[in-house]
Amino acid sequence: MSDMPELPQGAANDNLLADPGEWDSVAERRAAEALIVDVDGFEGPLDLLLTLSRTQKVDLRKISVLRLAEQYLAFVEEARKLRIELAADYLVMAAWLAYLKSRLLLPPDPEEEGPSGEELAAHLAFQLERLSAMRECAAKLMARDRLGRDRFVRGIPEAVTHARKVKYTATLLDLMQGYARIRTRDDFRPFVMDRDSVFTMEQALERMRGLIGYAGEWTDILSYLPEGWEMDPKKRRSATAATFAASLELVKAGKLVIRQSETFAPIEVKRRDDER
Amino acid sequence: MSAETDSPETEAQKPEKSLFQAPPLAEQERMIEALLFASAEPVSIREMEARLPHGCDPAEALQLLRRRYEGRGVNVVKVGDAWAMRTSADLGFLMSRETVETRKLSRAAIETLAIVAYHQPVTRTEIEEIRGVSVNRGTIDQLIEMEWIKFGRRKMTPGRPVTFVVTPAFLDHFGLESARDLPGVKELREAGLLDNRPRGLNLSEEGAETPEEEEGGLPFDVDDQDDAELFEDDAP
Amino acid sequence: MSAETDSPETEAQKPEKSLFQAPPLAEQERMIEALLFASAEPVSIREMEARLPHGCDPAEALQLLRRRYEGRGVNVVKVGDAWAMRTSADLGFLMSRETVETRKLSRAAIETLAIVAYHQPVTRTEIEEIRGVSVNRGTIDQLIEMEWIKFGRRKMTPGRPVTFVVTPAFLDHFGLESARDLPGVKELREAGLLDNRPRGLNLSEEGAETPEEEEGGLPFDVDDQDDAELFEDDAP
Repeated sequence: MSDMPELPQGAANDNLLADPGEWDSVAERRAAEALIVDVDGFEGPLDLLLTLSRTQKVDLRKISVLRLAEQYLAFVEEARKLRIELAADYLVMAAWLAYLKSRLLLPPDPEEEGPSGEELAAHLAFQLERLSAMRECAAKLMARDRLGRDRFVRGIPEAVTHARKVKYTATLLDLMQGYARIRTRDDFRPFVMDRDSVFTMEQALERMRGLIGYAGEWTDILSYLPEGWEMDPKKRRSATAATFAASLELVKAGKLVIRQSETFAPIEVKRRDDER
Repeated sequence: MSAETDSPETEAQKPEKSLFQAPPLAEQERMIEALLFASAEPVSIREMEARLPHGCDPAEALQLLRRRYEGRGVNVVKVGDAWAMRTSADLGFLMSRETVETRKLSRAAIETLAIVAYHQPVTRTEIEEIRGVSVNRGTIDQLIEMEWIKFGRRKMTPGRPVTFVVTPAFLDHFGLESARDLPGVKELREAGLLDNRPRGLNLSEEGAETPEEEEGGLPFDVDDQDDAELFEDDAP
Repeated sequence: MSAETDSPETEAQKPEKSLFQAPPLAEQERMIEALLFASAEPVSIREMEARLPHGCDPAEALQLLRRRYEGRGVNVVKVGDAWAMRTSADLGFLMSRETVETRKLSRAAIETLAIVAYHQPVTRTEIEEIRGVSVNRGTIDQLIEMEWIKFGRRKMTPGRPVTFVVTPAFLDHFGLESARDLPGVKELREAGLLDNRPRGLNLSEEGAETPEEEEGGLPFDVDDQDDAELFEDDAP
């Protein structure tokens, strides 16, 4: 309840503005001005309308929207006289209420579409009632027994400790396979490594086909070994064998001639020139 | 909250005692008593289930416990889907030392809060329509920061505006089991005051919901397009 | 259990009423209950006196309260010379949420464990030689922590390195009478348990070992003669 601020000012003006024509007494006049000067205290035109509507002292459902419109317009007129600048939305509302007033006073135009003046008025009354209801609700809400004021939480909460335990597990099968993997690794590794150091005959053929065109002179086949394969013994062995085999293939195909002067002497190849 | 099962091989194991049989109801009641007592925050049934031995029925034990604490200095209260223990409101005067000074809320904030509570899920435009003024960004922020309101689901209307709803912390703070228990909510609904327009009055097409669509609209529509944009990215 | 004669007059006793007359004892008990619940610290009798309406007898009401909570999930306990409410000690397990995850042992750990099992007692250097990669300190620690391996006797070789052996818990877990029951490589092969894929293809499988370790590894040519030599005298 204490959190609900009172309605701004206006309370004193209850009777005022009821009929602008009757603003005679200085006191009333002053009060009316107070309402205007405090216009900042209103939460917009609807709030002002709600305050004005209270002057009718009737249930909001029975309010005379026409009269309310007149009250509002009088208020704006008064503000203008006092050279008080009203925010745009107050003026927009004034324009709309002037329109509503004319709709309410003039006989309905059957040609015109959209809601009738009565419907618009009913909607405005509904909005005022709804806003008023929400205000009451807000006050009721704030007046409830509130946590930290009327009701209290546990003063020494005990935190839930969250322990996560990881349990590792393995089966005998995992163990044995793991061991087998290690112990048999050597059986397979040479094979794996051979793959790395094998120069196939296909590779050698490919390489020599590209090079034999230049082999006009006798050349040691070792010079055809791929780069980087001469140093590592395993690789050199494989590359030599592959190159030799490829040379024989090329001789067979009639592309090369091959010779070896004696056992273990360098094997030499040369392009086969038909015009030889 | 519940970080038990994060990987397929992971299995959460409950205390062994309970693997085969749930403890007796009286014992379950004790356990829930301890759980609720220890926590400053409301504890959901789901969390109780996770923490209690397998096979427990928190709902039943809770009813026992609630009855046990009726009229006591501390009560068992329901907050949304969760439960908590709170001191009895009539003893608040004893707790001057524990009193928490809540930030004084502006009138706009209080009204906005009430509108969110009574009209939820509600868009910002709807709040503005009800109050007849534009809602200050700071007002919403403040309420969100206090954890009294939060973003709800988007409305299925053009622009898919975000909505606001009240939080469990709101319910807890105001001692409400649910938003249905808001004071006077039933009367308001019956009176049609939670509707968008007066009953039996059809200002525009049927089912039009947001004020933007209202053709004979009243001049309170504060420019809304911006809002939709503003909040678009803030949704969680 | 729930048929206690607890609720006294539940009507709220406002402080004003009690200016001249202390509230009934049952009401005092409620007050102390709320105080102890909400207070952030244990509350002394003296403080209770100060906070309760004039004329109250906290000591007596406290005894009532204490008795009321006997055997409950929450108890009234003395802390120094002040009083507090605490969850019952036997329900402590509710306050710690323990989740147990079961995870498969890493490949590195399994291999290390296997080497220890087949070659025990074995030094770390020997494990590394057999695995062909350096052994992470964490792997050994993990296996020790799991109580599957433990330190054995020191080797009578230069530097007197420590050795590792498997534990009874290991034998228990794997259902072995002794480590000697483990099948040999030949038997494994006959049983079709050998993984015949080249090792290189397996590497990515379980993310067992970091590549750096593999690369920085030892040469792979440890053969069985060495083992025989090394292990000769140390068989358990």
